[in-house]
Amino acid sequence: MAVDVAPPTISDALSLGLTEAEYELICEKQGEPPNQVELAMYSLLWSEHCAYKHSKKLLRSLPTEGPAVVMGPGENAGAVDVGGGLVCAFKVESHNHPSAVEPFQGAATGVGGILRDIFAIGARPIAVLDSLRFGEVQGQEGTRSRYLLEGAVAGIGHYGNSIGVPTVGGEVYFEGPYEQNCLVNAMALGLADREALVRSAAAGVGNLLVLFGASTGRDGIGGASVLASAELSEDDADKRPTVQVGDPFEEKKLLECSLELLARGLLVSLQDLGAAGLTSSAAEMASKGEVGVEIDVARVPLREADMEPFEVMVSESQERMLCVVEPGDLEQVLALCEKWEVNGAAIGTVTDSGTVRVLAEGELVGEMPVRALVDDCPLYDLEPVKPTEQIYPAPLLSPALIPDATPEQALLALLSSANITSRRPLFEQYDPIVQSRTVRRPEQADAAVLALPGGAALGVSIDCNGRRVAADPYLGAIESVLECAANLACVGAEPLGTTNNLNFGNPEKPHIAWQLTEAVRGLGEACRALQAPIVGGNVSLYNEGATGPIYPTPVIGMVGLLVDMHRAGRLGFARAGDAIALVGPFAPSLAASELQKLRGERLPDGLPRFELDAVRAAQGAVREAVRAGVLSSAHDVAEGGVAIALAECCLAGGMGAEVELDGNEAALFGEGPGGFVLSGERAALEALSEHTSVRVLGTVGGDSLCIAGVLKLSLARLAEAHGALAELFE
Amino acid sequence: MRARVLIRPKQGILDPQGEAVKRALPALGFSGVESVHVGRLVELDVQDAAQVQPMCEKLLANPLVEDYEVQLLDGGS
Amino acid sequence: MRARVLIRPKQGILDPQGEAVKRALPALGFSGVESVHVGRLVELDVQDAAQVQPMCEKLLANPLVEDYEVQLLDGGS
Amino acid sequence: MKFGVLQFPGSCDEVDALEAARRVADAELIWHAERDLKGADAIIVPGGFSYGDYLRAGAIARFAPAMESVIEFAREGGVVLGICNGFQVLCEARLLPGALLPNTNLRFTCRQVELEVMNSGGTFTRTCALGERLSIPAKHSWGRWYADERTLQAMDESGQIVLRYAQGENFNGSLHDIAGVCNEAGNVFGLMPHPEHAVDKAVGGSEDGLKIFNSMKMAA
Ligand SMILES: Nc1ncnc2c1ncn2[C@@H]1O[C@H](COP(=O)(O)OP(=O)(O)O)[C@@H](O)[C@H]1O
Ligand SMILES: [Mg+2]
Repeated sequence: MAVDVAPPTISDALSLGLTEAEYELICEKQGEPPNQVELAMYSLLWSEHCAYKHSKKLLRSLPTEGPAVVMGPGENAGAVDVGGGLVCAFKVESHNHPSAVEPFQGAATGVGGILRDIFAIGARPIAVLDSLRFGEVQGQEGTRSRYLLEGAVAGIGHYGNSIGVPTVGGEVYFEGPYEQNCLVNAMALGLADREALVRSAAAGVGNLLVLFGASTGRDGIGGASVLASAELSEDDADKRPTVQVGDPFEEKKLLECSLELLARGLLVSLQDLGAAGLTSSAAEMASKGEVGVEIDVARVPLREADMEPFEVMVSESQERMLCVVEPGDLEQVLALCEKWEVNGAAIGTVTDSGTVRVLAEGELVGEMPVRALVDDCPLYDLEPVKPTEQIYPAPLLSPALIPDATPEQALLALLSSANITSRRPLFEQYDPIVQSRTVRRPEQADAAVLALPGGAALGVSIDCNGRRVAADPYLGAIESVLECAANLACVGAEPLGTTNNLNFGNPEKPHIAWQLTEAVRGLGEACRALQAPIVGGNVSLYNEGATGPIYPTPVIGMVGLLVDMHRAGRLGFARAGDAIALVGPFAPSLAASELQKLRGERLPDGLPRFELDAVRAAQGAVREAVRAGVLSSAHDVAEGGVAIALAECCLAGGMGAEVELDGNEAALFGEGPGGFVLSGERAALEALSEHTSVRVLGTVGGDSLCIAGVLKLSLARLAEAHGALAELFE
Repeated sequence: MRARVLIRPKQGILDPQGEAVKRALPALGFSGVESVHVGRLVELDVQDAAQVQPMCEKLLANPLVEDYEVQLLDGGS
Repeated sequence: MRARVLIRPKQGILDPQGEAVKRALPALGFSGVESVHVGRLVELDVQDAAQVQPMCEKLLANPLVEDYEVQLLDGGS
Repeated sequence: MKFGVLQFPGSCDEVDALEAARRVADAELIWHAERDLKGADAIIVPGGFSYGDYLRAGAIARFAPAMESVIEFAREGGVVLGICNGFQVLCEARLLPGALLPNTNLRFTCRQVELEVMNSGGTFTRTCALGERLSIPAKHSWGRWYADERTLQAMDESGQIVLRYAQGENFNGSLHDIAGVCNEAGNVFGLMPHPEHAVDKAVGGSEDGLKIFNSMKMAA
């Protein structure tokens, strides 16, 4: 398939998203204007998604080292040591735009993508968590967001359930600013023997590049299609799918095949194909190994005949992996592909040319210096400017909250509000138990708990309150990290490492640049303070539409270690007569709270300051108490404040409570970091005052939540309010 | 009147079901099957045949990933 | 040659997909739909048309709960 | 005594079943392409998504070479348990009556469900009391068991209905709340809930599933 096409012009380059200056730099690196194949490949590798043009400099400020870190940012996933010769690999990644176009397939392929990142480093995926953001879902205006929610949840379940990886946790928020830009982030964890970890650096001149998994179609060619040599007829045009269909069955075979190839020591290195397909995988492997690669597109198994070389190189078809093997092992490698019923083909070789050479049936159709492709994309400085006033419109007044509502009415309104109600209708569509490792499932504890061989366990949590980050990017990001750590503390886990997904608007706008800079500053500071270094993550920018940017949403995923899985904490009250205490340096405020949102109040400019060290100390005290097994339950105070936390403890345990609490709104529904609702022997709770502040509120018992002189609500009424989300799924 | 809607994976879009069936057939002793595609079949009794097309667009098919074909059969049941 | 197989839930067996579609239609402004049934569509390019029937019996349909109908279309692709 | 656990492309709960079986006896995986059942005394067809559930759940796996051996094994009275996708495979293979259809809620649903033992005499529930309740998780989207009236009647009379969902626990719309059935001879049993996920209090909270594996051990 020779490509005797007129070379693309600068206008092609611009329509592919490159700037004029970038195009000229490419011409300089190439020594001549790039041809069709070369321009297609540059335009992808020099895109924001692959090159991190607007975020790389910021990311360098994040703490990435610590005693537990085995693999930091730079590989497909990060990894931390979890003892017993094992490491936990984990990473969060976004699939926001595809999910906005087609939520089911977009979310499904998002899960497929993050799972490939995990087994690309030789770890067996053991869990998925999801972090979702949509517009408001109530009423007529909510129709589209409900459709997106339904589709995304079904898609995540479809992929995770079918491939046999449990979905053990997640979070979902509904806020106006996500109306035009929903967020679908997925996090995955994997386990591997420390020695078994594999990197993606290509090595060994003369070794073979083997592509295995699904065949290659015209998926995700989208933009690059302006380069098509022949103008496509209408009919051919829709040979270019706008949506990629995920095939969890194919990926299950790919996963088992990859792990067996590694177990048998047949691979020199391994890399998944994600964004930018072969282009980025081959270039990254060459770059990391400081070698060259040569690929003949004619050897790539195709789903569609007559694909052009550039189409093969940029195709984003799912469920594919690229590996480097020694020539002598090729036969065995292909035999294993046979066994697992996946395609396998040697498509090229590792060279010492320092270039990526693309051939079509032996004929050279493109050649680029690896450095130019991977390292020489210009990085841009952000120009942050704090906006003079709050850029987000006030949320709509919630009909659920009548003016001057009583505390009872306010609590029920909060408990039934979309951001607080039970997520059961969602997580019931996920399999949380396959692989027989799940010690704590959703709604049993604040963090998911996964058993490790030998009796220890992992705790994992994913969180971010975008509205609070919007009110104060710096403190809000710190709070999101603390929220994850608090969830871990409640199950008795000590943080080992953190991953993050920076979902923001257009970084070229000064106020978004400010949000991003402030949030990353807070993120780094909190991770340093907790000694939970960042081992990986992802960035998703330009999430904004006609109605403005999304809330700044730095989604945080944190993994921690429990010493004894049999002592994993629970959130539900467990024993009548137990004392209940509010523990920690908790200073409740209505600023940016759920109650303010329901009231349709505008976001404040800034959040109340707090003592990071005091919060960390409280978390440590709670963690040690859970580990010592002296608590019956532990739950951190978050959306909706202490009153909601108490209601959640009652509902999870099926037990009431009698407590004393000031009747003022801030005390009942105010939010902020550092607060825990614990239950257990009074003495055990009071003993915590050595490390942090403790206020005994009352006792567990009865079948209603009773705040003396303030409110009394039966478990039944609480449960009814808490179940409100179910209606959306009828 | 009876309407039949044939819904297929769009041309060029991955059809995992079709692939899986195709792979399975030889083992069952069926050779010479060149392509298999699995889609959905919707049959409705409608009063107004003109509504079927918009129904497909709005509900029955997902135009992003599926093509559909409407057949109007007289009679019904 | 191209063969098309229409697979339907057997009469009298609950068809929740059909029911769901029927329930959803009015809200979208479609009235007068008496019945909806959702089944499966399988389209194959085969060399030997005589194989299609046995394929249905053996694999494509489950005779316990599904009826099927084979249509042979000449041509193919 | 040794369990053999089949493994198809797309199986997901085969290792869970293997480990559960190992709590009461030996157990070993059997690759779908092998005809040799490795001298297993009882066979488990595990849960998961063999062949992606494409076309119909269990429709393709039913033809695997290993399944041909299992069919023979069952005809000769061998003890065979099908869990979830395994149940679907056994129905497709006609080793068990009826068929499994999409849940009436049209969703994959995972719930800890209460089951009622309807027949405590048989191979698979002999360690249970009649009417005893078992707490076992179910997770599937094709779990609505169906058979025609005549078949159903015959099965009822010959005690082939082994497990029912308790009051209000049937989320998939199964006929007469049926959760698990055996063949006429009583040596082949299939159920939608996952006993292998109810063998350890620390992970899952119930050990009721062990009763089924123990019963099989006694029988085989
Ligand atoms: N926000 C972030 N924080 C830390 N590391 C990040 C972040 N975003 C991206 N990275 C790292 O940059 C590398 C490239 O990311 P990405 O292109 O998403 O990799 P992949 O293509 O394998 O998903 C990865 O190692 C990833 O962990
Ligand atoms: Mg990757």
